[in-house]
Amino acid sequence: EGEKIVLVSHAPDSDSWWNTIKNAIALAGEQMGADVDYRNPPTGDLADMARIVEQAAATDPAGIIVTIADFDVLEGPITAAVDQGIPVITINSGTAEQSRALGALMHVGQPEYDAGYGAGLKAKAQGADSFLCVNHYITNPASVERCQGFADALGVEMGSQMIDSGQDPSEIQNKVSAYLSANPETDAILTLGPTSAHPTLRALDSDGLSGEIFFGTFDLSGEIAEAIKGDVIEFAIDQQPFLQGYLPVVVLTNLARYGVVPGNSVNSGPGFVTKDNIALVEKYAGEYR
Amino acid sequence: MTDERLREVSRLRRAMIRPELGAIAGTILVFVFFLMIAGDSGMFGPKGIQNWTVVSAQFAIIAVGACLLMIAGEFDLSVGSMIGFAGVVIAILSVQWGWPVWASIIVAFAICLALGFVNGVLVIKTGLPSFIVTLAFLYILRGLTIWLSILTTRQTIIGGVKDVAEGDPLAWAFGGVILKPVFQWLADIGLIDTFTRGTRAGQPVVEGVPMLVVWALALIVFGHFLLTKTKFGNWIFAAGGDKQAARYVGVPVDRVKILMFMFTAFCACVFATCQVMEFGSAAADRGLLKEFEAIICVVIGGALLTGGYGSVIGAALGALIFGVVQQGLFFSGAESSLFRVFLGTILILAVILNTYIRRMITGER
Amino acid sequence: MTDERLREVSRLRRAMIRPELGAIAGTILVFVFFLMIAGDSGMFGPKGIQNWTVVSAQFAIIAVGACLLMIAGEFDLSVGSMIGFAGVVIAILSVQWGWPVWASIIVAFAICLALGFVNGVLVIKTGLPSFIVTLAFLYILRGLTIWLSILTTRQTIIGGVKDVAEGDPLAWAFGGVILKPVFQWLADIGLIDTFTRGTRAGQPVVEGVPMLVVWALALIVFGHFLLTKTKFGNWIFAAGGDKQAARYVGVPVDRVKILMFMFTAFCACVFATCQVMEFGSAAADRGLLKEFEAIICVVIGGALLTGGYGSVIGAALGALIFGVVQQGLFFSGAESSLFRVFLGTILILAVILNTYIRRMITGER
Amino acid sequence: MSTPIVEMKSIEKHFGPVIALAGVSFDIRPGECHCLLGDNGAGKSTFIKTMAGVHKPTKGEILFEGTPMSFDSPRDSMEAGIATVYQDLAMIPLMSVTRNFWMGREPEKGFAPFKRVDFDHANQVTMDEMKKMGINLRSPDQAVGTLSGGERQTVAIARAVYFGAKVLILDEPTSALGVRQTANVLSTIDKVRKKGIGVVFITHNVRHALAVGDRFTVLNRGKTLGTAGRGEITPEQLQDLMAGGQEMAQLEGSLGGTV
Amino acid sequence: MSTPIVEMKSIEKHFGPVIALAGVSFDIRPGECHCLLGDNGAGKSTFIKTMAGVHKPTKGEILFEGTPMSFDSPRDSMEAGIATVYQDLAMIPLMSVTRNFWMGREPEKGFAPFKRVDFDHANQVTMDEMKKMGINLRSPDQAVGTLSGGERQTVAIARAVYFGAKVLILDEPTSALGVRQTANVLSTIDKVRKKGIGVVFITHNVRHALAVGDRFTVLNRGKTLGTAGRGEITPEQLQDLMAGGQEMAQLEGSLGGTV
Ligand SMILES: Nc1ncnc2c1ncn2[C@@H]1O[C@H](COP(=O)(O)OP(=O)(O)OP(=O)(O)O)[C@@H](O)[C@H]1O
Ligand SMILES: Nc1ncnc2c1ncn2[C@@H]1O[C@H](COP(=O)(O)OP(=O)(O)OP(=O)(O)O)[C@@H](O)[C@H]1O
Ligand SMILES: [Mg+2]
Ligand SMILES: [Mg+2]
Repeated sequence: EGEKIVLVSHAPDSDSWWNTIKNAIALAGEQMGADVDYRNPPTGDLADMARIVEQAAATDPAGIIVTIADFDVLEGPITAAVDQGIPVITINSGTAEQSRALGALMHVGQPEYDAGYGAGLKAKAQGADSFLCVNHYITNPASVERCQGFADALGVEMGSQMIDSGQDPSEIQNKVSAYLSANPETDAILTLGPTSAHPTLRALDSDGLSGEIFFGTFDLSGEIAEAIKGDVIEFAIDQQPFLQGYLPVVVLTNLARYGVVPGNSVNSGPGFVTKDNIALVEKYAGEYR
Repeated sequence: MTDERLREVSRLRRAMIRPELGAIAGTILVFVFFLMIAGDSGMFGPKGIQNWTVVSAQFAIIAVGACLLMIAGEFDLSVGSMIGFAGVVIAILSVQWGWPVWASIIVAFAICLALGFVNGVLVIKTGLPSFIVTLAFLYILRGLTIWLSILTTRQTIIGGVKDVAEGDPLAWAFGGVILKPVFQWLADIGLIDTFTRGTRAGQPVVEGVPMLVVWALALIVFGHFLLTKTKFGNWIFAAGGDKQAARYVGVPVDRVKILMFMFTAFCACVFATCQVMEFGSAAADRGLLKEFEAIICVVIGGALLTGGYGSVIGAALGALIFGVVQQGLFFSGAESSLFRVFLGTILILAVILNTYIRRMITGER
Repeated sequence: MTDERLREVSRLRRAMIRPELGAIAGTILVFVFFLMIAGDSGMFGPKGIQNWTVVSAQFAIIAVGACLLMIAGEFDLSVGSMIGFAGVVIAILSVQWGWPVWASIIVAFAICLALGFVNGVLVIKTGLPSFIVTLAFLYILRGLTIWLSILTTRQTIIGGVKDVAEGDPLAWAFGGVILKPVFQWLADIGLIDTFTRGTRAGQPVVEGVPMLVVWALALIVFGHFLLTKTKFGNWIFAAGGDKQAARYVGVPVDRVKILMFMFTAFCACVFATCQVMEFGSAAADRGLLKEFEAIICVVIGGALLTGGYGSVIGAALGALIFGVVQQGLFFSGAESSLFRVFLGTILILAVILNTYIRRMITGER
Repeated sequence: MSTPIVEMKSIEKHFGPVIALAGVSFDIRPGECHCLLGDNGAGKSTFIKTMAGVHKPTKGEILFEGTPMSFDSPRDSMEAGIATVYQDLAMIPLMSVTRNFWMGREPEKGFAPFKRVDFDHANQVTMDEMKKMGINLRSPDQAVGTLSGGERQTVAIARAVYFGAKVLILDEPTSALGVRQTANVLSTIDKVRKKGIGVVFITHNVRHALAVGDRFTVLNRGKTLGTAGRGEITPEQLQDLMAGGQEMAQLEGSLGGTV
Repeated sequence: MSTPIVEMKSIEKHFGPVIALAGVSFDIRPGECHCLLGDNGAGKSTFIKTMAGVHKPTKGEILFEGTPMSFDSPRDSMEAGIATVYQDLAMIPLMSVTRNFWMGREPEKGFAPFKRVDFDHANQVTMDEMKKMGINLRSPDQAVGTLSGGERQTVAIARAVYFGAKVLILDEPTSALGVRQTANVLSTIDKVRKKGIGVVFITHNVRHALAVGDRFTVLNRGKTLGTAGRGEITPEQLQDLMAGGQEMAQLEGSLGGTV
C-alpha cells in the first residue's frame, strides 16, 4: 500500500494532451492504492527532464514511468535508475527496442514516426500526393518525426510543407489559410494535436474548404470528434494515452506487491478514430481519451 | 538661440521628422517587397488582405497598450500570461460554472484591470523596475492559469464557449464580423470574389469586418487622440521622459503610470476575449511570448524603450509590418523556420532607422 | 560632511549591508524551509544533494555571465537561443560533418564569442538598448538553430555525440565527473551510501564531482575576483553606473561592454557544451527561456537591473536558491504548475528585500 | 509687517542616518525677497524641497497663511500657490519647450470627453514669455534637450513667473547663467516682488543676494545661524556667516572682500 | 612668452543643423590661467569638450606642444596630459568616493594575471586629498550619490589636481560652490598655475575670472570676440563683452558695476 511511483514526461506544463495521462494515473493510483506523482520540465526542455529523472531516482521510488523523448539525453539517467534497482517502464514516444536497450521492463506507447507514416498511408490511399503539416511545437523533435513519417508515406520530399505555426490560434488559422491560398493544389493536411487542429478547422471553414481536403490529426478533443462526425476530419490518431498512464501504474504496483510483470511491450497506438468508432470515444474525449 | 547659427533645414525634411517615419518607410518597403515576390499568390486579393489584416489587428490591440505604457516609461512582460489567464477565467466561469457569458467577460475585465493595478502599484510603491515586477507576474499568472484550468476541468484547453455564447448580449462585441450586408453587396456587384468550390460556393470570400479589426481601430484612434491631443497625453510623455521632473511640476506621475498599466491589461483582456469568442475555447498556453511581440511592434513603430517618446500610429504600423511579414512569408512559400530570422533582422533595421530619425529631431550627434 | 550630522549606525548593521545580503538571507530561508517540508524525501541525501547542486551549477554558469554584463549596464536576452545554437553547431560539426569533437567545440566557442562581439558592437555603435538588440538575436539565433538542424538532419534533434566524443582530448573537460577515487574512498569508509541493489550495487551513489559543477565554481571565482579586486572590475561598475561619466574620465567603456557581451556568450557556450557532452545530443529547443532564468538569478542575488551595482557571489546564491526551489518542489511533491507561482513570488520578495538593503547603503529614502 | 505667507517652524529632516535639517525656522512675507544662504551641503535645497512638498519633514510644522498645512506632493503646494524652480531643473529633455512650459497646467479647449490641449494658445504664450526673458526661441516645438543649460534655466523661471503664485522659490537660479541672463533674473525677482509675491532666493553669491534681498537667512550644517534684515548686515559679515566663520583662503584680498 | 601647450586653430563644430562653434582659436601656455568667458550657449562647453577629446571638431586643427593631434577619446587627451572637470560632473553616484577618485587609473599591486587594485593605498590618498580641499569625508567607502553638489564638485577637482597634468580644464567649477569652497578652488587654481600647469577656467563670474586669470577670451555665439591680457581690460569692459554688448537690465547700479 502507498507505493511511491513517479511519472516523468517531456511535455511542457501547458500541453493539454498530457491531462489524459494525468487523469489516468490519478485513477490508477486511486484504484491500486499507490501514490503516483507526475513530473515534467515546465518549458519542455529535455535536459531539464533528465535532471528530473535523476531526481526521481534520488527519492528511491517503487517505480519510474518515463517517456523516451530523446534516447541520447535520457540514456544516462534512465540506466542509472535501472542500475540503482528501480523498476522503470517507458511510455509514449520511443520504441520498444530503445526501451529494452535502456533496461526498462516494458514500453507502452506509439512510435511517432510510425504513427505519422500510418497516417500518410491512409492519405495516400485517398489519392493524396501533396500535403501540409501544421507543426505548432516545431522545437520539439517528436513533432518533426510525425511530419516526416507522413511525408515518407506519401513519397514526397518534406520541405516547406511543414509550417512552423506557433501556438496562437488566430495566427495558426491565418497561416494555414495563407499557405492554402499560396499552394491551392494541397490535398492533405496533418495537424499534430488540438492546438493546431482547431484553428485549422476554422481556416478550412472560412475558406469554404471543409471536407474538400483530406484532413488527419493527432489526438482527440471535443471539436475534433465533432469534425470527424461532420466528415471534415478523416481520422484522429489515437494513441490511447489513458493506457500509457494506467497500465504502467498497475504493472509497477503489482510488481512491487506480488513480483508479477508482463513479458512484453504494449503498443497503445496508433489507433485510428474515424466516423465509425467515434461514438464510443467521444464521451470522454480530452479527459480519458 | 537665434537663427543665424542654424543651417538651412528643408521644409520637407522637417515635416518628415516624426517618430513614426521609420515605421512609415518600413511599411512601404514591406508592401513593395511582398507585392514583388508574392503579388500573385493571393496575398493581395480580398481574402489575402483579410488574412494579414486580422493578424496585424491582433498585434495592434496589444501594441497600443504596450505603446502608451512604454511612453510612460514602463513595460509589461506579463501581457502574454494575462492573455492566457483572462481567457481561462472567461471559459471557466461561463462553461464550467455556467455563468452568463456577459458576466464572465465583465469579471475577466475586472480581474485584468485589478492585476494591472497591482502591477502598477508594485512598480510605483517599491520603486522596482517594471521589468522585474512584470517578469514575476509572467510566471505567477502562467502558473495560476495552468493550475486553475487543470483544477477545474482536468484539461488545459477549455472548449464549448461558442455554444454558451449564442445570443449573449455582450459576446457579439468580441467575436464575429460586422458589415456583412455590405460585403454581400460588394460581392454581388462583383467587387469581391465569391467562393467557387467547397461548402461556401457563392458566398463572398470575405464575410465582413471582424470585430477584432474594429477593436484594433478603435483602440488606435483612442490611443492616438489621448496621447497627442489631451493633457493626459502630455503627462504620459512627461512621466516617461523624466519622472522626477514631472513630479516636481505637479504631474501626478504615479496615477499616470498605474492607469497605463491598467490600460495595457485592458488591451490584453480585449485580445483574450476576442480570441475566446472567436475560437470558442481558451487554453493555458495562449499568449505565449506575446509580450515580446507587443514590445517589438512598439519599438519598430519608433518608441523609445526608455520612455518619453513614441507614437501610437507608429506602433500600429509596427503591428502591420509584423503581421504582413509573418503572413507574407507564408504566401511566398519561404521556409517557415526562417521567419524568426527575418523578424529579428527587421527589428534591428527598424530600430537603427528610428534612432537615426530621433537623433535628427533632438539634434544630438 | 562631518560626523556630528550622522546618527549612530551599529557596526553589525554596517557589516551586513552588502549587495548579497538579501541572497544570503534567502538561501538560509530556502534551506530551512525545505529541510522542514522535504527533509526525509532524499533531497538531502548524497544523491539528492548532487541533483540540486548540478541544477544550481547550471544556473550559476549563465548567471555569472549575466551578472557581470548587468553590472556593466546591459543585458542579453539571446543567452537561451545561443545555448541552443552552440549545441547544434557542435553536434552538426562532430556528428554530421565528422569533425573531431575538440575542433567542433573550439569552433562553437569561436562562433559564440563572435556573436557576443556582434551583440556588443551593435549595442555600442548604434546606441540602441541591449534589450532590443539581443531580443532580435533571440529570434534570429533560434530561427537559425531550427533551420540549420532541419536542413542538415531533417530533425530538430541531433544525437550521437557521445559516441564520437569517446576519448576526445577536450570533451572530458565538459562532460563526466572528476574526483572519482575520492568518492569511492568516501563510500568505502561509509561516508556516502552505496547502491544496495541493481547492477551497481556496491558503488557509491555519487560517482564524483560533475565537470558542470567544476565549471560553475571556476566561473564564480573568476567573476568575483575580476569584479571586486581588479581595475577592470572597477571599470565594469563604472560602465554600468554612468557610461558618460566613465568615458569622460578615460574608462574604455565600449571595450568593457563588448568584452562583457563576449563573456556572457562564453558562459552560454560552456553551458551548451556541458549539456551536449553530458547528454550526447543537441536539440533546437535547448535553452528556452534560460535568459530570463539567468536574469532572475542575478536579480535575486542583489544586482541592479539598471547596472552599476551587484555581486557575483550574490548571483551564485541566486542560482542556488533557484535550483533548490525548483528541485525542492519536486522532492516535496508540490503541484508542478505551482512552481512558476512560487518562482514569481520569490522573485518579487527578493527584489523588495534587495531594494531595501540598497537604500540603506546609499542612504536614499 | 504683514503676516507671513508661509511659516516653517523647527523643521527637521533625516535621510536614513543622515540628518540634513536639524530644526530650521523660516518665514516669507508678501512682497519681500528672502535670501537663503549657506555653505554647500548646509541643507538649503532640502529645506525648500520640504516647503515645496517634495519631501515630508521628519519633524516640525508648516503654516500656510496661518493655518497648519501638510503637503503630500508638489502638486499640493503648487495648488496652494508655491511655485518652485529647482536646482536640478524640472525639465523633460525630449519634450518641446511648449509642452514643458505648460506641463501640469495645460490649457484646454473643447468639451468634456473630447477636451484637447489648446496648442496654438500655448505656443503663443510660450514664445512671448521667453522673449520677455530675453530668449528668442527658434520654434516652440524645439526639444528642451537641445537648449543650453542657461536657456533651460530661463524656461524654468519664465514658467514659474508666468503661472504667478503667492510664493516663488528659486534654488540657485543664477549659478549657471551668463552675465546678461543673471541681470535679467535679478530684475525679474525685483519685478515679481513688487507685485506682492514673496520670493525665496537661494544663492552662493553675496552680491546677488545683496542686490535684491530684503532679509537674509544663513544655514549652516542643517541649522539656522540667524536672520538679518537689509542694512542690518555688511557684505563682509554676511560672507563670513556663509563660510561658517571658518578661515578663508588667502585670495580674498584680490577679490575685493567678497567672493 | 613660452610656446603654448595646446593650440586650437579655427575650430568649428556642428551638431546636425546647429552650428555650435563657428571658428574659434585659442591657446594655453604653461603656468597661466586662461579664462574662457561668454554668454549662455556661447559654445564654451562645446569648445573645451573638443579640446578634451569628447567631441571631434567638424573643422579646424589642434596642436599639442606644436604637433597636430587628433583626440579620438577622452582617454587620448588624458594620456597626452589634459585633465578636465566637466560642467556635468563625471561622477558615478552608486560608487564609492575612492573608486570614483581613481576611476580609470586605479593603482595596482601583485603580479601579472593576479594584479589587484591597491585599495588601502587608494583610500589613504583619497582621504588626504579631500582633506586638503577642505572636505572631511565620513569614510572613503561612502557612495558619491550621497554627497551634496558642492562636495561632488570638490571630489572632481581634487581628482584632476592630484593626477597632475600639463593642462587642467575647469568648466564652471565654482558655479555650484559655497563661499568657502569657491575661495578654495580659486586658491587651488593659483597653486596649480604656479606649478607650471596651464589652467583653462570657464566662468560666468567676472570677479572670479579677474581674481585668477592671466588672459581672458570671450566667446559669443560660437565666435571669439577677442583675447585680452591681465590689466589690458577693465571689469566693466569685460562684463560688457560677456553680455555680448547688449543692453543690460537696470539693476546694474545696485550691483556696483559688475554682476
Ligand atoms: N536624498 C538624500 N539622501 C541622503 N542624504 C541626502 C539626500 N539629499 C540630501 N542629502 C544630504 O543632506 C545634506 C544637505 O543637502 P542639500 O542638497 O540640501 O545641500 P545644499 O545646501 O542645497 O547644498 P548646495 O549648495 O551644494 O546645493 C547633504 O549633506 C546631503 O549629502
Ligand atoms: N549635443 C548637442 N546637440 C545639439 N546641439 C548642441 C549640443 N551640445 C550643445 N549644443 C548647442 O550648442 C550651443 C553651445 O552649447 P554649450 O553647451 O557649448 O554652451 P555654453 O557656452 O557651455 O553655455 P553655458 O554657459 O550655458 O554652459 C548651444 O546652443 C547648444 O544648444
Ligand atoms: Mg542645493
Ligand atoms: Mg557650459
